[in-house]
Amino acid sequence: MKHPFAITLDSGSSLANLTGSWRTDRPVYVDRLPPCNHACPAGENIQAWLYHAESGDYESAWRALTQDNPMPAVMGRVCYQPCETACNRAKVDDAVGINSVERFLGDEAIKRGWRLTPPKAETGKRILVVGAGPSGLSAAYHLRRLGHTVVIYEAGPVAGGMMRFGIPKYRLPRDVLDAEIQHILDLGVELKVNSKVENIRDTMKAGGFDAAFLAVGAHIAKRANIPAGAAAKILDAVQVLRSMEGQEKPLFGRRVVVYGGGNTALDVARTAKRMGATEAIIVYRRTRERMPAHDFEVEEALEEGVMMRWLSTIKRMDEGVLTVEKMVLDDKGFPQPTGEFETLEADSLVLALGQDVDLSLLDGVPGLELKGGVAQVDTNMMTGYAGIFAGGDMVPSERTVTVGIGHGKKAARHIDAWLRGAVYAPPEKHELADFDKLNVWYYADASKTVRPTLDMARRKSTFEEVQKGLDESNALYEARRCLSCGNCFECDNCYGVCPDNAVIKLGPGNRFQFNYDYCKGCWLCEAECPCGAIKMVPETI
Amino acid sequence: MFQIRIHGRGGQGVVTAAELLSVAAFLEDKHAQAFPSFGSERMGAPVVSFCRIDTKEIRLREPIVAPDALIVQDVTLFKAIDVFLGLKDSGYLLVNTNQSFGDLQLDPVVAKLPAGHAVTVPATELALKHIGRPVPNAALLGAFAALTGTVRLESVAKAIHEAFPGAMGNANIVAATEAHDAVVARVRTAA
Amino acid sequence: MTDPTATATANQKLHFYQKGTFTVGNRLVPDTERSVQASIDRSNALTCGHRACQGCGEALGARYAMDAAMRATGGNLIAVNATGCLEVFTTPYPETSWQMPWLHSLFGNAAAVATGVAAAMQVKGRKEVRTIAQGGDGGTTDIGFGCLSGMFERNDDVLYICYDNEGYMNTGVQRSSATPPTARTATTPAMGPEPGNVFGTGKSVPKIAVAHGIPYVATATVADLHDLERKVMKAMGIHGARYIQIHVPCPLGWGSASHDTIRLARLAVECGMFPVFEAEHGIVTSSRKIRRPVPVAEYLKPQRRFAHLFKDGGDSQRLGHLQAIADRNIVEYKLLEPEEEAG
Amino acid sequence: MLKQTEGSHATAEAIALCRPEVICAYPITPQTHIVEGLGEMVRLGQLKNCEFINVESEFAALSVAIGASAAGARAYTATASQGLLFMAEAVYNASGLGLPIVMTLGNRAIGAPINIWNDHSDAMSMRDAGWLQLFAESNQDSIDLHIQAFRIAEELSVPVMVCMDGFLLTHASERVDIPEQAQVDAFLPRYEPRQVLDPGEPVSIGAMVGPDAFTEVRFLQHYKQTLALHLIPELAAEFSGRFGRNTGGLLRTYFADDAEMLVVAMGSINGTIKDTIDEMRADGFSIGLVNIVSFRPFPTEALRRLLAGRKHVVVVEKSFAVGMGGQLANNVDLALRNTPAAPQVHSVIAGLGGRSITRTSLHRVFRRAVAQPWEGAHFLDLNEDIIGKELHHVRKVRRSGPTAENLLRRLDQAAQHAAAE
Repeated sequence: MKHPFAITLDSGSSLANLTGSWRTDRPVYVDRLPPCNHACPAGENIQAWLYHAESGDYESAWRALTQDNPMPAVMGRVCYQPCETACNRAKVDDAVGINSVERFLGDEAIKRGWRLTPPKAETGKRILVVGAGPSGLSAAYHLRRLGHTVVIYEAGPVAGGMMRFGIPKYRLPRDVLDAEIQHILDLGVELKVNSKVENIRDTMKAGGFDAAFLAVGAHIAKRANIPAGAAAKILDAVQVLRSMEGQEKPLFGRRVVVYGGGNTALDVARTAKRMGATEAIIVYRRTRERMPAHDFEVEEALEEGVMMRWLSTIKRMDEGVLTVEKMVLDDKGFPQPTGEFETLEADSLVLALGQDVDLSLLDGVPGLELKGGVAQVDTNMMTGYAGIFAGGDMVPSERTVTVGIGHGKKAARHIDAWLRGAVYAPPEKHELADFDKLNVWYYADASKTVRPTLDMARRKSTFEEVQKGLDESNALYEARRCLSCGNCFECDNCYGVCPDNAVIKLGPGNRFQFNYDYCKGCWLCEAECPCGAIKMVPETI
Repeated sequence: MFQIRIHGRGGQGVVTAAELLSVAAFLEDKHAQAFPSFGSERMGAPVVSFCRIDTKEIRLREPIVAPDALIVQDVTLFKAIDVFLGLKDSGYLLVNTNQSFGDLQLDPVVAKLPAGHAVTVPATELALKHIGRPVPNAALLGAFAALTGTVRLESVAKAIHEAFPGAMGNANIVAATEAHDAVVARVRTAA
Repeated sequence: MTDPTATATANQKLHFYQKGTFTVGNRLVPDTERSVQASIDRSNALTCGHRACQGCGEALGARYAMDAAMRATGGNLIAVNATGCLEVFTTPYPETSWQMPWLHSLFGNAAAVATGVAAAMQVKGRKEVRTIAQGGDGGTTDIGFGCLSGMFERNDDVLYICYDNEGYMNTGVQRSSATPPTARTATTPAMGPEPGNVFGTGKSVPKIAVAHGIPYVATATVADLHDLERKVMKAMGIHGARYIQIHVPCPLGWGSASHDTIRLARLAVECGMFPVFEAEHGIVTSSRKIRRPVPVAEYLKPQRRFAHLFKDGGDSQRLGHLQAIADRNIVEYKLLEPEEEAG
Repeated sequence: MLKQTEGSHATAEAIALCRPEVICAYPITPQTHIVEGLGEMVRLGQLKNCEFINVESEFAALSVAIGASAAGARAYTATASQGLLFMAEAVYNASGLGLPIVMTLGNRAIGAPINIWNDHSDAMSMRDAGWLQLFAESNQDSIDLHIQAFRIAEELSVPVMVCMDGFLLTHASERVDIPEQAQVDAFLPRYEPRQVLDPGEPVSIGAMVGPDAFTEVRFLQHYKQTLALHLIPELAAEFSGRFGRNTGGLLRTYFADDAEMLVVAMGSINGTIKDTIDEMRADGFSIGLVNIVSFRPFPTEALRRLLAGRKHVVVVEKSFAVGMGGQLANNVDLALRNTPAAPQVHSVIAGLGGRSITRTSLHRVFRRAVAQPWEGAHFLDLNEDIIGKELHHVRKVRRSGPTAENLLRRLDQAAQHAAAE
């Protein structure tokens, strides 16, 4: 006997006692869907690229990001950030500044000359993309990465679509847009500008295309029937913003009234201010709360001196003067006329009441369904005509750059599958990582970084970008604010808090494993997992 | 076997006296046993210590009930306890005092003892003179050596020196020597 | 890839580690700066197969503390354990869960036995081997208190760690001098006009330890691993008598869910009932500030030992009294004052 | 080296020669001088490589020794009386863990009533605690037994208590032979622990042992003590060879060969008994002595061999189990269990709380054992007059107050009465 009997015991001999038999619930590691990813119309795996950004590995972050979205520098400026709206962190302090990190990564890529990853092999398939807006560019990018030959037909003189012709420069500098379009073209995507497709089937046939993705956008301004005097100057928003890109700038006069409540209305009003208008007034029939425009844009517009006239409709326009009727909201929130009229001085009226799609290229395509001025597609983004897919503003959806980019990606995957005679099956979505699945104690207190903005004098007089980007240190800070909802970020909490040492750490990148020989099923790991990546399931007895 | 009982009060070095005596005997190659009247007495309380001296191993551990010699360090004890209990008829009596046995009304006790077996010695006075403190035990041991011859003065001096090397010991040795010499003179006179 | 040195510099500038400030690990900092518990090479001084209840705070606290001390000493560590839950659930013959030299003697003598071990190491010329004594609150604040105080006042080279679960849990949940007022235990039943433990009793052994003027005293909880490890490591860097009291919730004794162990330890601090502080040489030097203040009720409510306080509309008077105790702690230990800037 | 010195100091010197590495000191009369002496030696650098720790209680003293011993250091402490009781839990623990601690017990009575004087109640209170208990007859014995104690303890990995009578030995100055360091070093090798706390080879010492193994643990503990029954005489023989002094091993005899009456006793009383025996033998009384050196383990076999065939055995002991009788007498009875023609055993309780045991009383009781044998225990020199009065008083007055105080008052009255006469 090595030691005195019974009173002296050999080190660690309790390993023979398998306490796992005590367990009635077993912990399992799970991956849950982070709300940001869930909310992203472009289907970005936001948390994944933030993970790389957190460690300062911005190129990996950018590469992860561009798996889904080839235009982070653009998106980092123009996206309305549904991810941040959904962000669980908003319930702790402020949402993570995902958008600003995204922009930082995009800008960083441009600055450092990072190139998108080219395809590994060519498929020999030819795809026609109609329209070089966000959807078209996105589809072209994804299709190219899958090895297909892609040709974009763009009706306009330059690529960009609404990103160029609908979004003012002060929100999206054109060099940024150009650089990211170039990233895509650099992959070998062919762009034909000034090439309006009149008939899709003819163009496909002529070009020997195996499939087509249509994303022609919505460029036709909606008109309102406003009685007007002869000298009344009435413009439409599409026309105004488009002309900002050309040589002949629009002439507004000193007092400009913009009619409408969307982002386009704000863009026009703010553009008018920059063009020298002393007054830019937005007339909207409902209240601020009910404006479709994003609040931060309203805020910025107000800061710049744009005025708002709520609960008003324009009844007629004469030279230099508008007649406006006051409205009230009914029980259901709809505006109702009051019969009270006022006049408003205005040198010009810009109508920003929405846009329609020019669907003429689809004339005569069999099986195609058009409804409400847009093309109908199935869940695979395919029109009623096999091989013709469509997306962006020309299909039923929210009309944003982000949605467009998402459509492009989604369509590309379906086109790719269709070409192979298969159906693309998206991976099953994980359970959502709700706020209540988190243990937010473990996250340090850190409110959102406020992005610097341009000084007011220059905002009102120039088209310099209003919102500045983050520098490296605050981008890193912002990235690190991510809670990693639903996905293990190897914080070692489970490994640390297990009173029974029943968690095996597998090393960096390999996460953990439960040692069910000893796990007593106390739930502590589940309770103390910050990000909700552990789930307890009953043992089958 | 020669048995000595020492009476005194706490703080007067009663126990030390017995020990020094035993060491003196040891130095003369005798067997000796010194022990206190084991108590928790504090300063000033009556205390007793014992010393046995023999030429062979001493096994006996009972208190000394029939002493061959009594050393009384403090005459005030006579009123408090029966100091003389068990003293052998052939025994010795050594009392620390400036007074005479007559003054102390001890003549009847002394009378029972053989002539020259009882002496007084002003040990405290000698201690104050030489040591500066009223610790009479060394002087009494010098006197004891002279009175009984059980141990020699040199042995007493050596025992004191071993226990208290240095000036303190030397002063005690001087006191012991003076007491010794005084007793020698007294006994010689008496004889 | 970006320039790695640039990243490192940025990281240095940026001390904010969202996911690493409070969690056990943090992939963003170098291994050497991570918690001991995050390490794949932690010693697991208290290993698998022990018989502690599910969600045992003491098992957790003991491993945290010992692993930290093992790292601090390079494994040159001996532990002395008082009788109690920790001893019983780790070393029933024929198996021990300890992977370090460990000695159990008695209930009330761990501090003294540790003094002996430390003395032996000193005399054997093995000064690199350090000694820890550990026990529950019963073994520390009650029966072991004499030995503990003796060890303190001699300034023996021992770190004593008290795992405070506020009662005699091993023997079936009886009151100790660390049991808080109103808590139900087997000897302070929730019966009569003033159910549970009475007000005005008990003692703060950390304060008493401070009064000994020993080099280091600290309190900690299993809810703040970084703080706990830092204190244990700091203590191991000091020679002389040291004391750390670690608050370890006990699901059995407190009547709480096993998954609430850490949450309760956290709430105890956040509500002010368990002040976490440090003292050196008789002077309190720092306290851990409350991050998210909560009323004591939030801490008490998940524990069945306090259930009587919430019955029939609630015992607002005694809850108020408990809140007052917490409030006093908050003032005394400056728990809500801003952190002093590190000098 | 021969020396005339106090027993405590002689013992301290002997312990220092054993090179203890950790000494735990807590004052309690009458052992205090021993640890004081050791403390001085450590301070003066005479005892090197030794941690001298002033602890806060006896419980801590033995606890510190337990820690030190388990960590591989040679550990020593000393105590007495209430101190031993206060450390009782640790006493059992040290033996249960098999830690070779050596402890001096300056034997003293146990209160209440509080009493600082000598008897063996303290040692007897821990007789079943698993320690070896060796009793010194003289201060020379104390020296010699302590040196052997460390060797025995460490060879068997069991703690040893060396009992020396308080005051009678601890405070008695007598001639002793202090061995040379080299001699002791040759007899007592470095401590090689059987189990040790070592980071290099971690073990858990002090496990909880349930019904499945507890009996075996106890049996093994008991087995160690049976080994000690052989080891103690062997080492005593070796010691005798090296040092020229015989401590007797388990027991020592005096005129035991032919005696019709054998007295059995432990500790310093053996000296007075020997003188008594000399006197009685001179009177033609056939009497001898068995001095029990090792009370634990109890030398049952050796004692049986010695006592068988005698007419009378008188056990003189300084302790008794209230309501039962003398522990030593009981153990002697046990040794004689099932012995054909067993001698008559007479139990004498003597010297309680420091009462002097005189030859006169011993003469009387030994003779009485033959002439007027008694049943049960005989209390030597019991003041029967006082007992009678107190018993009468207790019977008469229901709430009579503490007996001890009443007895003291009666003694006082008796003394005054005597003085008046």
